[in-house]
Amino acid sequence: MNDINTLALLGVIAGPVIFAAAIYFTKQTKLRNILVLGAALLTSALGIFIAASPSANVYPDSWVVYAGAGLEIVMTLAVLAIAYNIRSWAVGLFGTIQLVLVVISEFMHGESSIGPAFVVDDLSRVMVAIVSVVGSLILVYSIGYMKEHEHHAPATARSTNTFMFFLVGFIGAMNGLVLANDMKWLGCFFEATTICSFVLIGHDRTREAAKNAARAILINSFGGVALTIGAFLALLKGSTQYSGILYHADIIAFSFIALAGLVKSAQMPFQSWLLGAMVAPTPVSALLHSATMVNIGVYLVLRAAPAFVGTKLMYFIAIIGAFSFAATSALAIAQSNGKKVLAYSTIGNLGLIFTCAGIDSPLGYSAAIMLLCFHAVSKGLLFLCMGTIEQKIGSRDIEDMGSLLREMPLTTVITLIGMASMLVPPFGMLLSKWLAIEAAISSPIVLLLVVIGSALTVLFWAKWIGRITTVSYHPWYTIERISISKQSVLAILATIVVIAGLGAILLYRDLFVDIAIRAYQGTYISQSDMKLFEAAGNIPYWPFMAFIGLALVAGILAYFTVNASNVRAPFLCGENVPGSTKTYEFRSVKDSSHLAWSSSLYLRHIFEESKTTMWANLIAAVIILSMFAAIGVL
Amino acid sequence: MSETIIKLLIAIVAAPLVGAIIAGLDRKVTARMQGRVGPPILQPIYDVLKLLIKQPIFLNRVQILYAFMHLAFMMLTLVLLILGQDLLLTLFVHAFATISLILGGMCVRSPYSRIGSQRKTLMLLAYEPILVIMVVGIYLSQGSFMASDVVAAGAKPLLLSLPLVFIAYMMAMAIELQKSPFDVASSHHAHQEIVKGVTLEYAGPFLAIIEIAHFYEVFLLFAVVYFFWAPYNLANAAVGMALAAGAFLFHIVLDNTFARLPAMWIVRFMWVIVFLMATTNIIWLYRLGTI
Amino acid sequence: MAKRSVIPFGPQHPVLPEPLQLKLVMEDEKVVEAIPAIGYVHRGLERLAQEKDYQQVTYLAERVCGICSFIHSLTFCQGIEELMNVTVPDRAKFLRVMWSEMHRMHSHLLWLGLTADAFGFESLFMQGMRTRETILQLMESTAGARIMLGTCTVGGVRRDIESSAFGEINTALDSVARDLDQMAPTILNDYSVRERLVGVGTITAQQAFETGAVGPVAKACGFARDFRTTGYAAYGQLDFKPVTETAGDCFARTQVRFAELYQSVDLIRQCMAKMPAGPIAVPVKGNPDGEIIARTEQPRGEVIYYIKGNGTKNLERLRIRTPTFANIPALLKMLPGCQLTDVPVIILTIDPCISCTER
Amino acid sequence: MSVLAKSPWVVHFNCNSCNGCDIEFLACLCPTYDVERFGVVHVGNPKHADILVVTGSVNHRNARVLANVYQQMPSPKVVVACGVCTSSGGIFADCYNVLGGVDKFIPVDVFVPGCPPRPEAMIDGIVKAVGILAAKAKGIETPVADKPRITVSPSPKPVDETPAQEPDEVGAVK
Amino acid sequence: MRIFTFVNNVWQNITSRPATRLYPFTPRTPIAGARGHLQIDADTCIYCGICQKRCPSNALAVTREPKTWTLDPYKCIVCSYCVEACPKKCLSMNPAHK
Amino acid sequence: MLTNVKEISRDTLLNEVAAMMPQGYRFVTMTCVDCGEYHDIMYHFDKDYVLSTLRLKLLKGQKLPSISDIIFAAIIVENEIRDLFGIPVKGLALNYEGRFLLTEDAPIAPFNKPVVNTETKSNN
Repeated sequence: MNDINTLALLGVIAGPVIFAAAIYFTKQTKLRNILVLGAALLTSALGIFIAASPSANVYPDSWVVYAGAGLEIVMTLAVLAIAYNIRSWAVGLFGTIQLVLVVISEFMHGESSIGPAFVVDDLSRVMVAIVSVVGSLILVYSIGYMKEHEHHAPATARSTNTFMFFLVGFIGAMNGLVLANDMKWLGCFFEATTICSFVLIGHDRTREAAKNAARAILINSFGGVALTIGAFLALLKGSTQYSGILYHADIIAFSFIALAGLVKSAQMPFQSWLLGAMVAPTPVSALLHSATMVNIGVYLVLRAAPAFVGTKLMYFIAIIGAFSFAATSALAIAQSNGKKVLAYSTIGNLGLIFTCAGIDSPLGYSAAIMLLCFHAVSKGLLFLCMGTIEQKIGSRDIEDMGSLLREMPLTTVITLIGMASMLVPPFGMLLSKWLAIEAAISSPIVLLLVVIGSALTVLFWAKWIGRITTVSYHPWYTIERISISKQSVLAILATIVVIAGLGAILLYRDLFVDIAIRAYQGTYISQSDMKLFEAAGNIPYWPFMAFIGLALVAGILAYFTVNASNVRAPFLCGENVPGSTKTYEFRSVKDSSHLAWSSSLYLRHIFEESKTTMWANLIAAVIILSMFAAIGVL
Repeated sequence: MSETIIKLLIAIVAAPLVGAIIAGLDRKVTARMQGRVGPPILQPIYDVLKLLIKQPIFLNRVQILYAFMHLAFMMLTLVLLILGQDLLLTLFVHAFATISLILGGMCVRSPYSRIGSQRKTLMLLAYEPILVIMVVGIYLSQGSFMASDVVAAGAKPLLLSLPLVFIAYMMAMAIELQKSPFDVASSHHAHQEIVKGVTLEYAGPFLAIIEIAHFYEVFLLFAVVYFFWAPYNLANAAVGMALAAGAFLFHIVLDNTFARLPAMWIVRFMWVIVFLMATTNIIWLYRLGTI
Repeated sequence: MAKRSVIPFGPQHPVLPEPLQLKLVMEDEKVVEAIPAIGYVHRGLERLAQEKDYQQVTYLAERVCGICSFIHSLTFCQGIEELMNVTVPDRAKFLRVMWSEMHRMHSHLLWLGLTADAFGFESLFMQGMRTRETILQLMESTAGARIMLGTCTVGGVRRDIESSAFGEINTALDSVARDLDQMAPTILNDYSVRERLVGVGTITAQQAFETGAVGPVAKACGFARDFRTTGYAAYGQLDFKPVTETAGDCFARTQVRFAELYQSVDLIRQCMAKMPAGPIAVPVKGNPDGEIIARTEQPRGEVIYYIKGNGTKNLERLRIRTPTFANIPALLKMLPGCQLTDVPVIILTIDPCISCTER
Repeated sequence: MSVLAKSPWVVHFNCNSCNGCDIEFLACLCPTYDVERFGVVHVGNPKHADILVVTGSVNHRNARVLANVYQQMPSPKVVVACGVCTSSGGIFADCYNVLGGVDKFIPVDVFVPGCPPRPEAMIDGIVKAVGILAAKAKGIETPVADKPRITVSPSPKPVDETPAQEPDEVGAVK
Repeated sequence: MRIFTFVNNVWQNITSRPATRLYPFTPRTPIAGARGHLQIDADTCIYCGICQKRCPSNALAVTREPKTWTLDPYKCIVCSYCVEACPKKCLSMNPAHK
Repeated sequence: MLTNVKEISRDTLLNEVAAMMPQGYRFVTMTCVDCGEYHDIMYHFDKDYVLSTLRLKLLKGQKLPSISDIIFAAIIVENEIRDLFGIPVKGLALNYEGRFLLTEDAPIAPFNKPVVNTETKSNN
């Protein structure tokens, strides 16, 4: 127990909330921006400090536990208020169930030995690092973004102060959630993130935004109910803390918590809220998708994974994850809306994390944590890039991103870095995917789903990267003007992505392997799993660096040395229009000029969204029901 | 260490030459099967040498970058294999080599090139799962993902435990070699409906780079066939060679007795028939093993 | 909704032996709209024919199209002969049929090769072209040239085929028939070939009638419309029946042409058996006057020559309607809805001859 | 010998041809003549080609296509004009829509006479073109191809192969 | 419906000699009567110009004074119409290609 | 000689043409001949190998009504006549506007006889 640690812990949770409150009441834009920046700096500094500090447990006084309970009731009441506000009886019902359960549990007594209310261990340190760093960067980015957004946002939009309040507060809540061990605090932060996401998604207050916000709170409060039920069931067995549930291996309680996790992580069939969340301003999408909201689910499950080794529940979680991965990868193929593709990809990757967590081996666990980290950074970067691109070209459609490389070279290169990190072998995402497949070797169904999913992901990433790098020849490139906050955040994130990506193998070897070993201490691991785990940690680093370096050096040398006089118009069957500025113009009927255009492959007749979604949801629902049946709840 | 480096250097130099000679033999035998005399066996090497001295015309600079990436990742695949590294990772590296080529075809505003790339993506989609399944099969029969363990002395020849996977691999290989029923994206022969597909906009030295990468790929593909009967000993090596030769003939006959089939047909075929075939083999192994 | 792709298909495209452009509008790879743009081979031959001596036009007409050149000159000569009331000797008529059928065979074999190429069957292409070489050699030995025979002239033919050469012709025909037998299971029964042809580019009999399709395109829809049955040249004295199929798809057109190859072998053999003795040409005096329409059956269908003479050695008007010209509307009906992969196959199964079409 | 001479890739463009030359060119690729013996590949894509084989004369519409195809070929490149139409317009020289031979639009290196030229003649043309290609690769200036006329007169001996431009009145084109 | 139907052909091709004529190395003897290229016997020619008139492609040019007969082989379509028209039979077709 | 010729006028053209198809006639082609003051436009139909012709005398300068709505196959030949004779065709289903066979630099209406003495309006 260290005072500084406690303070840091308090700061990383309460700090953002206090800043948020200050921001809410600030009239001046400049001051507000400074406050946001301050919040970001403070949070990230504290986050890094916590991540770097040794593991610690915080045993609070009993009043802290009561405060948690009180706050949870407040949050539940807020949900009820929202339910009244949007006239949703379902949300009202969920809120009421929660309220009743929370109040009842107030009068029950848990285990006598009260554990720590807040825990700083490997997993929570990783999570705090992600939330604080990526979240803070998104905060900074949103300064520039909102300045522009204010101009063309609909008149109905809430004030930027409100926006910032919830955005900054969100990070505090998220930090609280990943550090909390006490189920009351957990529930309280869980609800807080739900409420924040509701407000942020509905920020523009257009009809569509309102609808999607309502859907988000509906689905998430369902998740809240699941969590409360889980906590209540745990309480019946005497545990008031998450660690207690794990200690007792209380599988029934945990199954509900896992359900809450699946809802928060927008796994099939609960994915629709996350897709709807795309209407929000981009920082919100970025925050929800990369650093915060969706990670709650995987966090809850990951924390429990070593405690439930070998249970059917974990097996089903792995299958749900793998199925979500395969289904969303297929769905993403038919999308031309860039943000939606990213959204599907997020769901898919979270599914993969669930799969890894459910596989029950240190290899899977390490893959899951690695995936979590790399996904947060890369996806955050990609969303921010998307926002920048969207504000510039006014479209989210992949097909409209044709000559981005010329119009906004810097952002495009950064976007490419982000995409490359999702696709190129030694970078983090692919390394984790590789680990995931190796880890999944013991369960064939999961394996097949992951294999299919990862093959499908290639299709939309390749399509998108291809479209973005499409340029006609131009001797010069435009100099890009974007606000400094956006630019610097993109640059920082891209640097993080590159460094982390290049060092992925090292990071894995030196960090994630240890975490996994610590997490699985004392559990039974099969010989073959152990062998794989050891082998994975020993992959050589230098061939990758040597050949990628070689390609880059040779390619870049060639890039700058080829003579512009060697540029030829594309092959258009000989009917190019000479002297046209658009090299892809051809002469056709009546000798008039037409633009040759080749749109990307969407396979809509196969992966049509509504139909595929319907079937996938159905199957996913069946899997979830069978999960409950398998552990004997149903 | 220095021994490894020498081994690698030899491989890096020899692999494309072997690949080129296989490609040359391929052209020669194909010609003979069509009742022609055909080109000299070293023709692919002449082609590449010629391309290297042609004018380097290009469309945009990005495509050049992708060409180099394609080659580098193909070489990396070879290196990882020689180092006896993890097969799955090697496979991913190889897939990315193909993706670079796809991106190279996509990043130009040339309709046929893009269509070729899209078809190539579909082909990647068609054969990639099969290859992953193959690697899984190798793991299940050898208990390791390491290439070095597959060829290690005393290991059991893979073909005995993976006969159906071998057939599936033959199909995947035919796609990568651009052989007839599967040559939808590009081909070494003319009269293609989409002209040359992915390599359409590459010319001169840049095309040569892609050709060299293709030689590496040819070598790799046949090396994998060899792996199916690879454990170190002379008799086994002879069988492995014979297997590779058989695969070579099979592909030429396939090329010469089939019409090109539509891309979606191929995806369906690979995902339904071949995939099922491979998974049947895998499930059989699971039954033998863990479950 | 994504934008539709727009691509130029031609004029310089490896599967198109001739320049022709189709502006294809596609969704994914499905063709939604195909608009032809032609004029890449338009020379203005018809007007040149009006400036030249009508005897010279025979050689010009041969060069309307290099694939069915003999039948072009034959049609022209028949028109002029009818206009000038010239009776052609019987032997010349039989010789004309022989060369016509040789041309039909070489054209169909070429078509077979090109179509095989369009669906990516390279060795079938090679085999078809190799078989065709036998016919070309036959034409060279009987007429003196491989493609442009130049043997037809107003009033008869310019060259005789001696009976002594019949043995050689028979041997060649045997070898062709043997080659065809060998290819037949592939073309008519191979899975991959059928996969590419059956059900592709289908038109109904009604559509074929409305679009005025001719030749194998019409025959594949069940119309037994073969102009040879009217008995021009020596066809009246030979025994044959037009080949028909009913499916109306690419495969039916393939079947029709393949059966016609056997039919041509048979017709040449019949000619040699029934060949009468006598002169091969009659002298022609005077100049054509009046207007006439001459029609014959080309490998691709019915060709029409409208000839208007004015009593001078120059023609007043020569108009050529070639079979491909009549089949293009049918092609436009076939294309929408097909896949890009099928476009070359569909184009080639109408056996386009753009050079004919544009003259 | 330069490697260029060992692997000439050919692109074929049909300008205004009646197909006679095209099908003879195809015959070259086929088993009976098989130009792949010399490493010739029919690539169909000007960007990969070394030799452009043109058949047929030029008309108003395909002139621009021809120019594009030629322009898209990487140097060193050689043009082979196959057939009399390609060389001079041939029988169609007087047509209103024929602009004449290909040499009016792009530099031609080899003319192959014949209507249509036999595959043997085309192979000769390609072999000649390969030589020119090798020379061009070395940077040697290659002479512009000429189309020699054959003129005979009774006294004292037939003169063969006089240069094209010498007698003014003979064979005036139009 | 079968697959591999073409194997027969392929087998036959690979087991027999290729059909290729090794042209530039072993030239073929020209077929008698083939219209290879036009040639003239200059001594018999009377420079009447009939061939020039008949030529469909204006490949021939004949002048009476001075007596010259010029052939543009790059215009000649080898139809041999002139050969038939020549009153002195001094034109002939050489079966060898040129 | 040309048999089964029926002279029609510009006004009755569409009705006459429309009446042919139901009688089992197949549209074959159209022929246009420049006869000095007028263009002789023939519509050829075929039934059982017998050709029937509708002959329309179109004065120079007049517009030709298109039959492409009735017979789709006429599109190509009508565009060709539009190109080669410079006769404007009214109501073409797919109009190439004189750029079908000919392109911008090519001669205009090359099949029209050179105008001698008579005053005929230019068709363009």
